[in-house]
Amino acid sequence: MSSQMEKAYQERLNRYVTALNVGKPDKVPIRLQISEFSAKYAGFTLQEIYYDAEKNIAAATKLIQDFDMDTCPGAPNLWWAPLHDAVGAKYLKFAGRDLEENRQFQYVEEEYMKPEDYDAFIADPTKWIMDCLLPRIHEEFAEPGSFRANMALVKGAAAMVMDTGAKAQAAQMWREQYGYPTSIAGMHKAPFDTLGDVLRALRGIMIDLRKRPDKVLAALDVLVDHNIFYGMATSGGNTTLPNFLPLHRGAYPFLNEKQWDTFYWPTLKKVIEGLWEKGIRTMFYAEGNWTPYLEKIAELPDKSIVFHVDQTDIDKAHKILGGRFCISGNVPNTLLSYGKPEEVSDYCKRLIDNYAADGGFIMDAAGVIQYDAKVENIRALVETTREYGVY
Amino acid sequence: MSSQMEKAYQERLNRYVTALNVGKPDKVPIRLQISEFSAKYAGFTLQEIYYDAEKNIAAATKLIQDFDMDTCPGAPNLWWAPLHDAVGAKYLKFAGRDLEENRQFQYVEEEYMKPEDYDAFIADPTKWIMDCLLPRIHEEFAEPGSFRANMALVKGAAAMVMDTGAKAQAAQMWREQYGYPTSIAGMHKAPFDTLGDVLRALRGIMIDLRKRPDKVLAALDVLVDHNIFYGMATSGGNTTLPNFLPLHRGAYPFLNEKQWDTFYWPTLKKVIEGLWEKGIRTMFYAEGNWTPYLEKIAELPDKSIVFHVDQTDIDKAHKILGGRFCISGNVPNTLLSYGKPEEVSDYCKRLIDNYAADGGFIMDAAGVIQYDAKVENIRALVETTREYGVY
Amino acid sequence: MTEINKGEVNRLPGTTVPWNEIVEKMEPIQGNRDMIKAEWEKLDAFAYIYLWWWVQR
Amino acid sequence: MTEINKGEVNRLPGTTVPWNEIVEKMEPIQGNRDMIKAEWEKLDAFAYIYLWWWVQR
Repeated sequence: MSSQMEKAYQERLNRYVTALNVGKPDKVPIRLQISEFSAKYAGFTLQEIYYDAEKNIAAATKLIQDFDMDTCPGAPNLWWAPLHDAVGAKYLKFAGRDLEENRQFQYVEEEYMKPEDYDAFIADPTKWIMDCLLPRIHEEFAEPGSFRANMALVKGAAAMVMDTGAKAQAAQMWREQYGYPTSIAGMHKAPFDTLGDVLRALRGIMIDLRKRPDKVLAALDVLVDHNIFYGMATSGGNTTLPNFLPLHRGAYPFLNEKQWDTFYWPTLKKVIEGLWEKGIRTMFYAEGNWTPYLEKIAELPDKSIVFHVDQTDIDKAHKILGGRFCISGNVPNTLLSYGKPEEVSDYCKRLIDNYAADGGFIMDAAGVIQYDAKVENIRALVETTREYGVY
Repeated sequence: MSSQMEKAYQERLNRYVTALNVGKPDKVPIRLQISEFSAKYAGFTLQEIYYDAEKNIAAATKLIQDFDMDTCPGAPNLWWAPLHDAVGAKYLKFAGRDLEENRQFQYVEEEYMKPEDYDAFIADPTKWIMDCLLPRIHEEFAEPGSFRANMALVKGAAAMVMDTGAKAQAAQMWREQYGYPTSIAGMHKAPFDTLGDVLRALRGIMIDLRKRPDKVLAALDVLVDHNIFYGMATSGGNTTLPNFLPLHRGAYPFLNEKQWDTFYWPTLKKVIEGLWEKGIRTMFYAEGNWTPYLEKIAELPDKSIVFHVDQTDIDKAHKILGGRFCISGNVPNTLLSYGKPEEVSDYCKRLIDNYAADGGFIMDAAGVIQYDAKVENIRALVETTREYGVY
Repeated sequence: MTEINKGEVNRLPGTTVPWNEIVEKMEPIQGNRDMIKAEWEKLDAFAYIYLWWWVQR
Repeated sequence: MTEINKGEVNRLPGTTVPWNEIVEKMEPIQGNRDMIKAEWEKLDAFAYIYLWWWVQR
């Protein structure tokens, strides 16, 4: 590793971590969470991003070559399609196969867990996933023990190691050749989202809250330790970078306030606290609007999260959480797609003026940056923040 | 990569490949095939070599730091024991688990394929391996479709990718940091050995030759294309380095001459020629004595193999194969274990004087160098060859 | 019945579940078919090597 | 019967086939037991992550 790149890496990392610790670095750190935009910018089709592991990495490399940020956005695909093909996974549709080559992935929402599965899930969720869920969601694994099912396990496991390994090697390369840290290490979920996303789906979980609330609570309790372990294991024990927590069903107004207090928050809080006890900070990626819950979120231990603002009232977030938690966000994705560079620039300046003065602030878009963002607007975000965001 | 290391890499590789092509390089290339000796030299127990992937790599690194050879011997373990443990593989015993921590591995020879399996094997060997063989040789896969069997496939496949990936990364590191190429890329087997080693075992195959020769011939025919593919796939398509072919049952006098002509040679020849058509040279690692078969081996296309001499009469090998095929070997392992450095030195000088004069010769031990070799004898081999083996 | 029975499939060296057995389930493929095929075949070849590795020691 | 039935095994987060279920079959272990255990647990944790990955999207 050249000492110049290592120096740049340490500078960026220090700037980022200082803000995460609610301190004031030399400049406002820029961390963009980017998915499909990288493909467009690098000139790849979305199919290439989902299918070709090398182009997937190259797309992110192109971004850090051209934009001066503080973290590498990481490879744009969330899922490597060949892994899904190998097992016949049904719940995602990808560009180039089920969809045209530049269409964003689609999730096929179904009740992959049935109401009658709760007891088996609660008793031994790991075994239930193997025995009951995978045969339902992997066409090639429909008949466990058959030749094809055995091949699906071999290929699925191998593909996961390959994908994880390629991304780990890329992170090393971004550090050594470009001086960039990644923005996150590992991920976990809110227990309610684990249950409510892939397993019971929105309609199913909403029915369960009325019809079988005790089962839901028991399942959520079981999930706490699993979700803590998942965050730890996927981060490889990294305690420097935050652990990504994409939040779904907890946004207002999916649940009413009583439901949120009863079903969403208690187990999520335990997961975040459990990780924090092990030194792992959560990137509380609050998609949608979380304004009504800010006081509850403020109960968390100081610095245990970085609170990411999408459509949450950033003024209230700053008043209630600021000083104790780093805040990130919230340049609207609609502005990045349909606005003008001057408007983006003005928005960033307002964010810096109003929320970054005391440190503990990271510049980012409101949500993950996808195919529709304009290049000139991303450039405006980055350049304005670099010029104007100096302490 | 520093240009100095890249230069050293190209020099070594060029020296090695020139000899493989029966040419005369600047010096006699030194290629040692080393297994357990690396562990002893680096100060690791054999258990550490078999269980700890990092120490396994570090042992080989230590050798190239200390000895000036032309190829890196590669990581000393042939098998990563945690992969075997994960599936409950029965046919190998490893140091530290079934054996004391510095005992060499042991193969448990059994008829894992039964005489009545021939038809299924001949019809679809890949499916037969999955459906019939793995449940017999992997305790954790005894009941296909069970939770434990499914876990065994997941872990076995994952471990294989991890092990392969670690060794590929090591090869890259030896190149970049030490300027060393590896000696081989990939491996394949003689069809008769595929059938006679793991599957039918020595006793079984010897009975089959008398009782069901037609089945044996049919199975060997089926194996030809599989073994060609295996060599290609495990080499990753590398056409620079030779593909390792450890030869077992073809050594004199396991088979009589008629058996050798009928069962051993025709399909082996097809495999070697098939690989050579794709640009892949075979390292004909002739363990034991192959003197009676030299004329037959000479039928192979020029340069398609490097003929490795263990106990074969090297004088005859040189007369019959020399000039058309590179020859490697044959410092006796008994000499490396029980001899004196001066004796090793003298032996190497004789080899160089008698067989290396026109090029096409690579210095190596007769067999894989194991735990019992003496450090001072390995040093004598390397230093003598470096000093005396200059063209 | 998704099982491939012996004799029904021409399982060439390097394949466990050949592409032509699987492509029907993927139709209609909307984009670049060769890319999907190439990646299928790479993982399928790995599965093949996994099985044969236990034999080719 | 090698199958682990529900309820028989205390399958903690991060485990699919816990070490204490497997160690009996390995006895008597001749060398460094901790090394063997650590490697078993690493691969077992991977298998666990493989299963949960399909849920934790």
